[in-house]
Amino acid sequence: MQRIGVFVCHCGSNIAATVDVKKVAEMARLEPGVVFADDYQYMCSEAGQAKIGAAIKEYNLTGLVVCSCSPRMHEATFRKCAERYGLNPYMVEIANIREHCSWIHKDMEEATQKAVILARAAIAKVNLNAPLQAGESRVTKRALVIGGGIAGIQTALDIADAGYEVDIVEKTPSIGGRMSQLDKTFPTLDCSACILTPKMVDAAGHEKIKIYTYSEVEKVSGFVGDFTVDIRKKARSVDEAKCTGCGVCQEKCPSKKTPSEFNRGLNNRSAIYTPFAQAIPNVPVIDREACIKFKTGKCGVCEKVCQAGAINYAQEDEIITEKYGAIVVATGFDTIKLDKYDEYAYSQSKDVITSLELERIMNAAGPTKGHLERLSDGKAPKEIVFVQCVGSRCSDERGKPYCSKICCMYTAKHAMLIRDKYPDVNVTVFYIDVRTPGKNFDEFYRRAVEEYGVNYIKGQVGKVAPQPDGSLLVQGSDLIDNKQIKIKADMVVLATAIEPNQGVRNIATMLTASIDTNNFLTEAHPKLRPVESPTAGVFLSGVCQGPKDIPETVSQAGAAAVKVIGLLAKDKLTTNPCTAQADELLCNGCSNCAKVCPYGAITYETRQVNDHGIREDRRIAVVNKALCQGCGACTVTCPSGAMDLQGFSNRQLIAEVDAICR
Amino acid sequence: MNAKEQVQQISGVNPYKCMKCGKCSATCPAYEEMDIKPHQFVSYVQSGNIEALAACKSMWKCLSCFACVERCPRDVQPGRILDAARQIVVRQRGGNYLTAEEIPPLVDEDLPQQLLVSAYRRYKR
Amino acid sequence: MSVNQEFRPKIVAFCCNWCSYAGADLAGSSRLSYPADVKIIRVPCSCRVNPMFILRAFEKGADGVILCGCHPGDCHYSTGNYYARRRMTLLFSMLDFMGVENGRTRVEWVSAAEGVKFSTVMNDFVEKIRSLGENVRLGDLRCKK
Amino acid sequence: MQEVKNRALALLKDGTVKRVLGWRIGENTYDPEPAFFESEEDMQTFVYNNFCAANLSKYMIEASKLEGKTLVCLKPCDSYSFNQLLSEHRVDREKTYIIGVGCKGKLSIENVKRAGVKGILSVNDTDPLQVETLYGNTEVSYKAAMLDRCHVCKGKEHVVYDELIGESEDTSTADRFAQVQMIEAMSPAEKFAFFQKELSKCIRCNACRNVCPACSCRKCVFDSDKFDSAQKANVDSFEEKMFHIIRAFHVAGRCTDCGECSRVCPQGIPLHLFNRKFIKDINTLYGEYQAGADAEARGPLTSFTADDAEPSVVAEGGTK
Repeated sequence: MQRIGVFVCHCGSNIAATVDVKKVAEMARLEPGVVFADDYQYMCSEAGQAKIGAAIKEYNLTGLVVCSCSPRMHEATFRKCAERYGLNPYMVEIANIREHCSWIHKDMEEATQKAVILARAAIAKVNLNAPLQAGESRVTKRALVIGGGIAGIQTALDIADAGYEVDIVEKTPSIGGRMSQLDKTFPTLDCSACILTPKMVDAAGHEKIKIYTYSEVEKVSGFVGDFTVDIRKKARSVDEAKCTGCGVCQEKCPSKKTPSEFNRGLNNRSAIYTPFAQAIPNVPVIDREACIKFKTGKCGVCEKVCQAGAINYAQEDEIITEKYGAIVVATGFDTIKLDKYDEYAYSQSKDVITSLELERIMNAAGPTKGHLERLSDGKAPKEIVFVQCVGSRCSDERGKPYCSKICCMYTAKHAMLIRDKYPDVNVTVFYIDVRTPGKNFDEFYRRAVEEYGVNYIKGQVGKVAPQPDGSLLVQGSDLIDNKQIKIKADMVVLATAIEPNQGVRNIATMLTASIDTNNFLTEAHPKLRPVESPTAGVFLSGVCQGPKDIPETVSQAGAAAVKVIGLLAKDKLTTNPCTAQADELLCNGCSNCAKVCPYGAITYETRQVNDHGIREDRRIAVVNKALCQGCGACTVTCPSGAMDLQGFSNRQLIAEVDAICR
Repeated sequence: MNAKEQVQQISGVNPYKCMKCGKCSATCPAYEEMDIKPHQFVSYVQSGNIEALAACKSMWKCLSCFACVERCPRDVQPGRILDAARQIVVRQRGGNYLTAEEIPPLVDEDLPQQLLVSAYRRYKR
Repeated sequence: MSVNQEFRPKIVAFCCNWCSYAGADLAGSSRLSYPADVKIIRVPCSCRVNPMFILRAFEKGADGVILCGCHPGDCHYSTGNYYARRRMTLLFSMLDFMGVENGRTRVEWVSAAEGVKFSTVMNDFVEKIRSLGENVRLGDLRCKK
Repeated sequence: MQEVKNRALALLKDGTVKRVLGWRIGENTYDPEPAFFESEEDMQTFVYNNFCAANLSKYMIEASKLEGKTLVCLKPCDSYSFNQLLSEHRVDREKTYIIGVGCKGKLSIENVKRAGVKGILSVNDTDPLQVETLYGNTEVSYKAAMLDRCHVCKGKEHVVYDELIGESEDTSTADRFAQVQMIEAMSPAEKFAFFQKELSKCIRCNACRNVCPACSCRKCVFDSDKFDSAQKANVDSFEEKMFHIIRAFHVAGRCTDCGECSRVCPQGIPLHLFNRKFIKDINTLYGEYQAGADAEARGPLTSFTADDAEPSVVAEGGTK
């Protein structure tokens, strides 16, 4: 028989205001196995834990039930506490009377009654708990960063600087990501390339960093500390070792009609290309869809002009298999498609552009060499309208329900830069709210209004109508003046909502990392563990977790790196002892459990068993404790109940069911 | 049921979803004709001032083109609110609906098809 | 449902640790209420739930049992909920075949981010069970008349 | 079927097999029982007639543990059960010599009685059956006396064997799922009443469990303390529903629909209906699947597809 202590937490008033904690403790005392029950203001505090410790000693407790917040919050805390006072940590169960009770119920009597039942279930379970020993698993001292934008680069640099090997896998031909497409950055207006390129060079030259560009993660198996990843290195058709990056091939390539991804399709690129001049590696790739040689077999100009003999049409995709201890997702974002927003005439007029397109237009290396001009006729615009929240904060299916966070600031930046360089241009910004929480952010926005004379109008644009004379009639509302206004503009810039990059869902599935309905990866805790995925060993960096600007991304990248370093610094990890185990006397050896095991953790061996005096050789399931992650799929497949899950055993769960239904 | 609830029930609209962006007013082709502007319909319902809403001129200026309904990013659909207010007024006047048979002789040959459709939209509830 | 407003059903909710239990936590921290009749049992994965647990709950007087797991494709263990889905489909079909109201059992996929869905699902399920009333047919698993 | 007996005897004599698993003649033609034969003398009582309905595959689990090879006689449908056991590593193919015996549908004395014949003294297994009764001789057509399961015969092919003796025939004439569909069409109250009536007959003799080739756990969950479900037989609170649902669930995807459960039930409960309901659901929802047809196949409950039906399909009537 267990000697169980029950500890009911008030959580200040979080629990105690709706649950009669004294009553819960009192009722718990009546349960079988309970020898002590008490309540306290903050169980998780040092004083609360000391109380638990004292009770363990005084009452010789063998099991603990803590009625408190979610086990996802403090189970680990109370397990450590138990261990400190000489109890096996797995003799602790949590009754979640906060998130599942006090916070959702208003009626005290009802909430108290439920709390009593939840406590009862936890007590019933502890009665059947057995001490468990955590095992150990090894840590591969190498990290993988998926995505080579500023988030990925910064994470990789920080990990590498701490002395650990790190690989970056980047889908496109060069690292650099979105930041490489930007012209200037807010709120200091320094040139994006000037601050990014040195980091790219650092990463490329770092002895601990290996960069796989034009590559994608194809398969992930294993678990924290011991992931095995297949990386598909797509055929570049150019030998990286031989290429000197002279660029002659790109000049001579006769196929020059492919929209440039880097310039957002505003101009064209050749079939053999590097996305931009500062690309790293400075080695082009052949776009086989566009290449005449690949399409017709005739051409081969690049091969002829390449002095280094680097062109290799026969190159094939390569699969690289590597082991990692930790994986960081830094897959970034893209702007949403605007095909559902007819009212802004984005697809009808070349002069309605997204803000990211404007970045390319403003950039000296962009399609207009940095001259602000209309893409339709090359004329200098005199009247520019910016529209905020295009597709952001939309509760319908056309857009995204969230705030994209960066638009207010970059729109202020764009408006300011234009007014600075072209003082004769009128700039109007339609906004719903201007959100500038950040250091020097609001000052920046105010400068746009006060010093640069940008015309901010509170209201949204309802319609952009291209006119026969090539202008754009913008119809918007001015909510302050209570007017509907019409502006004849030369250019309209849409602050288009951002969304996680395509393919992130696929990566999340491979990593078994959870992802929300907007395709942002979920963090382990929104406040306390913002850079970790709930899946152990997987970390989040940058916009893949939620909209953020460059400074925030860089801070998160560093934070993710620290988490990775903390993990890689360990020689061994303790493994979850809640693993499956087969009872050799009940096992049929039928192999069905192995079929449903996602980790290949179950094998079979023939061994002699002594079944109540009958000795015979039997085929028995054996669980590899290091591989088993404790899902329990095998336990239900097993008809005889031979396979059971420690910590969530059949009898424990049934005891909980019984206690709840009592 | 008070008038505010009535409007909400008829329109199926939750006015509290409004984020006051003004896109409805920005999009409205009959804006200039209106005394109460489309974005204000929502705040009138929020504050429960249905009486004023029901007395407004806008109600009879709205073309029921539903551009505001289409483009509202928050699914508040001011056009439906006005529609509901109109319903309330029509009901108060004694439910003087026409029957389907009564319509054809009343229809002016030169009447634009669109207007008819908008009238059907307006009165079909 | 005015008829059964008095009736407080016993409802067992099995929630997987990674998605639905976290979804329930989120419902809690967002203060999205649902009836206290729902009691949650934490399991590592929806695939841990044995049909025997569900029948056991009914035998012991539960009026409804709901199983919540990660959305298909998002299982923390990759495939667990796919197996759970097949198992539960067959089990529910059998209960239906035997003339037990199939509304007493349900499977819902609730992610860690779906606190609102968790609360909505529980409200809806409790409402459904209230309308079905007390569980008589499965409660007596003995089959004796 | 003297040929089967002769061949078995020859293999026993030349040492190919250590023992023969077949049927021993009973008191009457209609009650042969499964038996092991280890000598020529034993073999005197060997019989293979049209009343030899018992599926012998399950006995091979124990026989596989014995020294030497065992000869087993399997009818076409029995071979599915054997194959299924093979896929679950419960029987040892190396230790088995399979004679695929011919089958043209097996007979049931219960069906003879059901045909209205009383006071049976003796019966032969010809077509039609010649029955000697207290009240004189009579005839019963072969088809009328055939086991219910033979009317939904899986076919005349053996899926696993070493040699074949005798002709087989596909005796199916009825729709395998007709009974299931009939119940599905009932109202919930009617369904409930139907199973209440049938299951209330259960005396928990465990004959169904003991005969079922899929229900072959070393220790049944209902006998172990793993689920707190044991010790229910000796009190009156035994949960028939729980037992039969779980039993059907445990064999779902593994049951070959051999029909032994219903054949041996002393209370005449149509237990095969549970299994067949699962088979029908599996076929409808996850594609046609015959357990035991392929020893390498993955069962429907140990596989999945990403777009499987949701459990709500039941409420929507999608499995009917």
